[in-house]
Amino acid sequence: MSKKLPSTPMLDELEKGPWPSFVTGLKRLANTEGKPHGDIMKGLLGQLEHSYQTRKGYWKGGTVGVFGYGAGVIARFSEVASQYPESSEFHTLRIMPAPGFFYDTKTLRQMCDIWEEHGSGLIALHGQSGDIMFQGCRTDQVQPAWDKLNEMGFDMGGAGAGVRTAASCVGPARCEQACYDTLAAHRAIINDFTDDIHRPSLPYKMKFKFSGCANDCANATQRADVAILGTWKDEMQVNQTEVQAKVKQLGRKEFINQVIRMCPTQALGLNDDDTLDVDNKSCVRCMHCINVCTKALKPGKERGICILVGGKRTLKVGDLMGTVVVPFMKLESEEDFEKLVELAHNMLDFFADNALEHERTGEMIERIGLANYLEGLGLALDINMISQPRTNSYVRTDGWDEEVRKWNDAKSSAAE
Amino acid sequence: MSKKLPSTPMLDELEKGPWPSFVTGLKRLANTEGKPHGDIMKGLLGQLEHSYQTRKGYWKGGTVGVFGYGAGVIARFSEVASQYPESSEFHTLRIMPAPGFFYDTKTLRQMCDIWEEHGSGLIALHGQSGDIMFQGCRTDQVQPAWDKLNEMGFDMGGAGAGVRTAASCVGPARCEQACYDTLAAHRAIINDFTDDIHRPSLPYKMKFKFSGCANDCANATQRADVAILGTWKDEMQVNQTEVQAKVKQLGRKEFINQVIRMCPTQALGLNDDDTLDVDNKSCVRCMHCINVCTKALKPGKERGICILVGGKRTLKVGDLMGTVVVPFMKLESEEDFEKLVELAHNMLDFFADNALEHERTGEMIERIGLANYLEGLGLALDINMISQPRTNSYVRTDGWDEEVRKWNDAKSSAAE
Amino acid sequence: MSELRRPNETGVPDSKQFMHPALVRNYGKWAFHDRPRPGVLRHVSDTGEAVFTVKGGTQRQMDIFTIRTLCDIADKFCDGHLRFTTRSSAEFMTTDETKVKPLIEALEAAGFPVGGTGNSVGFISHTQGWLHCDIPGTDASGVVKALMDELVDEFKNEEMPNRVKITTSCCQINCGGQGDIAINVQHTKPPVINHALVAGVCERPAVIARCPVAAIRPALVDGKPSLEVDEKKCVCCGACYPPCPPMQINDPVHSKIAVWVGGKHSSTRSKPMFHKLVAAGLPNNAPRWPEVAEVVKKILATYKADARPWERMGEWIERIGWPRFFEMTELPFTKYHVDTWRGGRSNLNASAHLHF
Amino acid sequence: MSELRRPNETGVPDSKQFMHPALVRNYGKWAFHDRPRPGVLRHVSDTGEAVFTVKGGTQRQMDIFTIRTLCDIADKFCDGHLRFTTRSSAEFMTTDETKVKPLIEALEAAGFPVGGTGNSVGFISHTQGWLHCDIPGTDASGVVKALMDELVDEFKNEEMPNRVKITTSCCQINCGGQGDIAINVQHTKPPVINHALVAGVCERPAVIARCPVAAIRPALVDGKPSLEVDEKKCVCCGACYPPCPPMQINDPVHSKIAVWVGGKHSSTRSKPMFHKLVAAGLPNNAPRWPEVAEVVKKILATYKADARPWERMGEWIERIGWPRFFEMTELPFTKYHVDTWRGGRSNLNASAHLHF
Ligand code: SRM
Ligand code: SRM
Ligand code: SRM
Ligand code: SRM
Ligand code: SF4
Ligand code: SF4
Ligand code: SF4
Ligand code: SF4
Ligand code: SF4
Ligand code: SF4
Ligand code: SF4
Ligand code: SF4
Repeated sequence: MSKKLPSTPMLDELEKGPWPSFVTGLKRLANTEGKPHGDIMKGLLGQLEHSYQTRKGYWKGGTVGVFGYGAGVIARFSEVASQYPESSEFHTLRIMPAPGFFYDTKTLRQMCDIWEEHGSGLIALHGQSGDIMFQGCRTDQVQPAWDKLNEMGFDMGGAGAGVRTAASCVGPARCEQACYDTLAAHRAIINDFTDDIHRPSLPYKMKFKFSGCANDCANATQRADVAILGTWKDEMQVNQTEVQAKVKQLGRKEFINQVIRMCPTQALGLNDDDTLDVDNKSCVRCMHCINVCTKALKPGKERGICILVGGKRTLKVGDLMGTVVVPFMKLESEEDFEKLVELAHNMLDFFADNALEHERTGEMIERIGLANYLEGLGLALDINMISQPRTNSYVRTDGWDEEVRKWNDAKSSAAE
Repeated sequence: MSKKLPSTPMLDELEKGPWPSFVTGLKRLANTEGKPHGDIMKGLLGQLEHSYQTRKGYWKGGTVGVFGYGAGVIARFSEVASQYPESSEFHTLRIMPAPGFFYDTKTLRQMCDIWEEHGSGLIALHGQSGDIMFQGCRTDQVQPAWDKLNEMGFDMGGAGAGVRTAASCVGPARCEQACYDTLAAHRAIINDFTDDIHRPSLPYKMKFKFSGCANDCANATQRADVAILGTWKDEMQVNQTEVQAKVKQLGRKEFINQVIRMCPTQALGLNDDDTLDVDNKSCVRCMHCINVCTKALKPGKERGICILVGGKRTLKVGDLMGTVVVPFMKLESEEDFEKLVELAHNMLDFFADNALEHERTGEMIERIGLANYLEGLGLALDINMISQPRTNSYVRTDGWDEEVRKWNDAKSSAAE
Repeated sequence: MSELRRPNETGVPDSKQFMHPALVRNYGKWAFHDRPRPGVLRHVSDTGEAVFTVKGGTQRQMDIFTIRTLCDIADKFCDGHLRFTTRSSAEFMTTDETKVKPLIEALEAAGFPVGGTGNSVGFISHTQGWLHCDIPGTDASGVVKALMDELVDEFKNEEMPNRVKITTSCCQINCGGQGDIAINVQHTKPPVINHALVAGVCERPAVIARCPVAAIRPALVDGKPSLEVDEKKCVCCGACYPPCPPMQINDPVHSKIAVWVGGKHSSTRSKPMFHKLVAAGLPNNAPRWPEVAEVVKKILATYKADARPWERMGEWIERIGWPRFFEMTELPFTKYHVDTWRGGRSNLNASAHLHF
Repeated sequence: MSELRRPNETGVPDSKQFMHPALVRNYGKWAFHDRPRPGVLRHVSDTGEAVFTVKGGTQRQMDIFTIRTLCDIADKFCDGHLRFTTRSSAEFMTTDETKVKPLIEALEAAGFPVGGTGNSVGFISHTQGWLHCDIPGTDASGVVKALMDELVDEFKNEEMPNRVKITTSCCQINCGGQGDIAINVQHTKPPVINHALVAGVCERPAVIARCPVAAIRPALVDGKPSLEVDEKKCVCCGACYPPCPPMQINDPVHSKIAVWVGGKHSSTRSKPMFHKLVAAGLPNNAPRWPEVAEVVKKILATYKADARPWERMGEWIERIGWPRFFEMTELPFTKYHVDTWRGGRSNLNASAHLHF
């Protein structure tokens, strides 16, 4: 009854070699009888082989959605549908996993079953933004597949000019470096933004990412409009006995090379008794020494988050890194979390009101100036926001005294 | 006969305190009877006090020169000449000293005598560009003063849109760090450019500065369009016995702090026997460790210059540092010097042909791109010219293969 | 047609319900970790309890059979729990040290290489390519598979100076982001405009606004409204293509592959860095991109041999200097490496710091 | 009138004719140096010969009597030779160690402080000011004298972490250049145009071209060609004033003094750095500028107490961080400190590196 597997000499080359082969997976799906994905995948393999042969892609976009939402399905229609009609519609459903990408096998198997029934059987774990991508769905199957996934307790991810699916590092679930609860923060923010995820109406996309420390395992700094990173304010915790053990283990010269010499701000000295001399005022919380000496060193106890805003890829202006707009904020109590969510909303509103069409937050700030952004958000100017003060005199400073007054007021009210 | 010393209550405040007072000097000149500077300086003190009282300057420019030259005299006419007629004309003659600012007292005394006769008696040693500034001359005395100074063997310095007076560090005359003969290079270049100094006809000014090493005691990097700095190519010279002595002197921890930890590229390691482990491939010839250990360390033996182009102050674009256009060039033989002078001429010609009105070399390069500048000068592209390759993909690279060929050709011809 | 169901707008579920119970127990209480062997982490909590994590590489774009196999393994060794990393590796957690070895064997028997921890080469971050995207110049899955085949030993062992994060991207938009090594499509010719289609599908002002160098102008072609590109200005970025498919930027020959190095998101030691162009003009040589693999392997081998412990790719190069990087990797250096974009002057060497 | 004399276009003379013979003898042969005491250098050559240099501070703008006094000293102790440094200090060289002490005494007796070597505060680089320039907002000689009076002990001793290079500039053109501390005029109001004069003296297109923010437009005022300034755009830089004196930028009240720190030309350790704004709005308070002196002294005292050996001002601040610099110096931080000029974004903190 069913179609023949197309000849795929080029793709077959990708079945060789030790790494798990997606081609083998596609063929496995194509070769399965009695499921819709058998035919879909035969078509898909044909079109993909055609791409390999001609070195061109053959998908075009379109609009496909689910009832009640304005985004979350990436529609794909084939430009070579006449040759490969079985995969002429090959849409992706973006579904948000639990923060930190945790699963039990029951959940995963259930997802597989749904996708076996309604889709191509191909699932990407995960997309670069953090979605589960159910890839390859006919238009008429989108709604039923979605209904079942939604019933399981999962919701649609972002696409288009709205808030996007977030990502977070494993955080306190399995990492001693986590300075705040990445998973809880992720959930608090995203679940307060479902409307902006599902009904995008911003000038352009907006991404949040959550990393528990400066190691940034969630790639937040450059890949999120709003990056929330863990840090600490007091002194790092030092176990000098473990330091001495580490010096012994590496040898003195190597310890100097790998720890003392690599600290970016020369905050570390090695005492003659092989204990560590930490200048916490110079330390920039970069994590390096802590990474090397996992047993001897730890972040301090006064922990919280810093927020960087404006990271993005390259379009129009070149890549941008996020830059600091909140150097430190506690994130422990419920009120702390509420404050964070409120701040995120202010960021979104300001972005919605002030960004130009197809302009990301970082570009907007570059255009209007950081000071105006902070003022718009009611955030206090802080010296940690700059890497250095201005290096040129091209600025009109006749409001100097007024600004000095503001600074002094802020300082004295902080001291109270 | 002569005028009364004006009352200068504000200036008098500057006679107090331990540092030598220019006001006392001005008064000394004003109080001297029988010399032209007596009256000139009374007027000058009056006008200067007026400036202090009103917080405004009262000089305007104009055109005054010497026969045969188009620049070198900075003309100053007073806007308050009616009140202070004696100093109504107060021009400055810029005269170039010997490279390195060397004098014998005979020469200096002779200069003083000339200026006593023809000028105000005020001499600045030296201007920021490196000139002897004979300050305060009536228009009719400019030519006679100049004639005598010129007869002494000194020549006029630069002003306006031409080549400017150069400056060089003391170099091999009294510094062990000098990697080339700064004084000879200074003289070779400047004396080949006298026409461009004296008859300025460039789009804007052009400055050369000469420092014998990366310490840059002549401030070349930012304050010269063409900065010539000494460096070396082979391994630095290490006297391990002196290293050990230095470790003993400072103490181990302090030696690590001041030497090992401060090397910008982590090129140094301290061996367990207190000798130094130098990774010359990582060393960037920054001079730091050599500065600290003057007896133990020295630049290598294969010495020469690197050339940075484009330094300038702030106008229009903000300050620019010079950037490398020649990473290394020997400067020993006569041919080496000729090559350097020729290169300097090419730089000038390219600048004259390509810069816009009132555009410095650095701004021009920023506008046209470094690659075009190098091509215009026939200089080979070198990786030391960049701090890092491009970080964005906005470039049309269809000439890639051709450029690769050029690079490979250059490499293989260098290897021959 | 039956009535449509309203969505439950629930957002993301709570992770704890899916987490291995030992992680829930020790949530936020971790004391330190070490790595008993490549591919295995041991996290010890303040309570003394230890959790072992075994990490297996996947192909990310997985068929349901593959996912079910992973589930079988998790059921057998990990009480039915697993997670995925931000780089699509599967992590299996257990408190029982004796299960580690059989778990590794089970994964490898099922074809999942165990590794990717510590100073290894992690799985390559993945984009869509010809499989799904509407604008790709190459295939992400194919490039990743071809490269991982070559790099599998570096995944399985921890022999690099520090973690190596590789990314691929099938167009210059670069959904893969910054990486120690980034392998991205680089177009080398301006788009060829299909004038017949412009009028129909293209919102012209939007496309014109998208161009970073203002190279696109409205034009009348054969009496119909279309666009034209100033080929002198065009930087071949392809940004006009997504909003206007008739701006055909993809080309089987002229869409090349470029390799970038030294990107980094972490603020560890150095501040985060953008990746830098090192090689371009590599052919888009499906199905196995041998020229790309060769460059990547050369860079990795050089880094491995020369960098010091804990130096990320970009940090290593900053120390040894770009001249030495190009010398050791034998890559050619061209004028295209010199930054010409806004503020590019800041990538020139404004110092007497020189590497010889 | 007598015939005019043609110049001898000789360029710069050979330095060796003026040099102390010991320098000529050991030219290029120096082995090392040290500093027996502040203000004194000892350079030893490969031949073993030692030359002692004693360094004295001057006022730069010297009357001939002062210069003759320097000559007298050079004649007495140094065989009639002396030189000036790139910072206008006078250097006296001798091979005779026994002359060092009397030489120092002679200099100090004549009013020239001895010092300025090594890790001291050197003489302040000097510009023209009201004494001679046609565009100054303040007086350079006065500011320098007032400050050196305050800093003379730091000139005479070597108690700073590293050399301190201070510069002053009497307008924003800043002929004094970059410095560890730079004290520069900063205008705070747009120029007031004297329309009556524009038509007569001003080449209008040239002035318009000079403005960095294109704030100047041609205008007709009272029927005569003049200029107008867009006060919203104007950054009060004063660049229009030299080519067009009717653009009156100088103001007794609104031309203020700003203090900048952390500039450096040397490539020693760190790459050369631009100085950074730290204080502005200081009154142009002639004749002794006490408010400026206070800020400068506070910065120096903080640097002296906190920086480590060999750290230049800018390097010290990079290590301890700007937050701590402002905290310790008690200087206020304002939105004006945040760079808004081209590429200013690169001065924002694009990392999780934080100082607390
Ligand atoms: C699916 C995914 C790649 C993947 O295989 O993982 C992806 C795929 C696309 N990205 Fe992306 N991006 C994906 C993560 C990213 C990331 C990484 C991240 O989020 O951490 C980035 C860089 C970070 C950033 O946001 O800047 C990224 C930067 C872009 C951009 C450039 C934005 C810019 O300002 O420069 C575009 C272009 C656009 O938005 O117009 C883009 C556009 C696209 C489009 C929609 C192309 C288009 O215009 O049609 C792609 C749809 C492909 C498809 O068929 O599904 N994608 N994209 C990732 C989303 C999966 C998920 O939801 O989990
Ligand atoms: C005299 C001197 C200051 C001093 O007291 O030492 C000086 C004085 C003037 N400088 Fe300067 N500059 C002097 C060294 C410098 C330096 C330092 C250097 O050369 O190392 C710089 C910074 C480096 C540079 O070249 O960029 C400097 C950057 C400027 C600029 C800004 C150029 C720019 O591109 O940003 C101008 C404005 C201009 O050229 O239009 C300028 C213009 C002026 C003018 C001509 C102002 C004017 O437009 O009328 C001043 C004449 C004052 C006078 O009455 O004598 N002066 N000027 C220095 C020259 C003395 C000498 O010949 O030895
Ligand atoms: C599992 C994972 C987080 C997650 O939620 O999924 C993770 C987990 C850990 N990371 Fe990470 N990182 C993970 C992605 C990342 C990423 C993002 C990425 O891979 O795309 C980064 C930033 C990359 C960048 O800079 O562009 C990242 C930068 C780090 C660093 C900083 C490295 C550096 O020196 O720059 C450390 C510190 C270290 O190596 O000790 C780190 C350390 C760790 C530690 C040791 C933290 C801990 O104490 O548990 C974890 C063990 C990793 C291991 O396998 O050896 N992790 N880590 C991610 C594994 C990805 C993978 O499968 O390969
Ligand atoms: C005499 C002079 C050169 C000249 O031709 O006139 C000079 C002479 C020496 N300099 Fe310098 N420097 C001189 C101006 C400079 C300048 C320019 C300036 O002052 O405007 C700089 C660059 C400033 C900058 O970065 O903006 C300069 C940056 C250095 C450095 C690098 C300091 C650093 O760590 O950044 C050294 C190395 C050191 O300190 O050992 C140095 C070292 C030296 C040594 C030790 C070199 C040697 O081995 O003889 C000399 C002894 C200086 C002393 O007095 O302790 N010299 N030196 C200049 C004295 C100026 C003065 O009177 O104060
Ligand atoms: S970002 Fe920090 S807290 Fe999060 S997983 Fe990585 S090392 Fe742990
Ligand atoms: S965390 Fe980073 S900055 Fe702080 S002491 Fe350790 S290595 Fe240095
Ligand atoms: S620049 Fe170098 S060679 Fe010249 S005086 Fe300074 S330290 Fe000596
Ligand atoms: S000269 Fe500078 S870069 Fe070279 S080893 Fe010494 S401190 Fe390091
Ligand atoms: S990198 Fe480009 S082609 Fe690849 S998925 Fe992203 S947008 Fe599509
Ligand atoms: S490819 Fe890029 S630069 Fe060229 S026209 Fe399109 S958007 Fe503009
Ligand atoms: S800084 Fe300004 S006012 Fe002072 S000398 Fe230079 S140009 Fe004249
Ligand atoms: S002061 Fe500067 S910014 Fe203002 S008008 Fe004049 S040149 Fe333009």
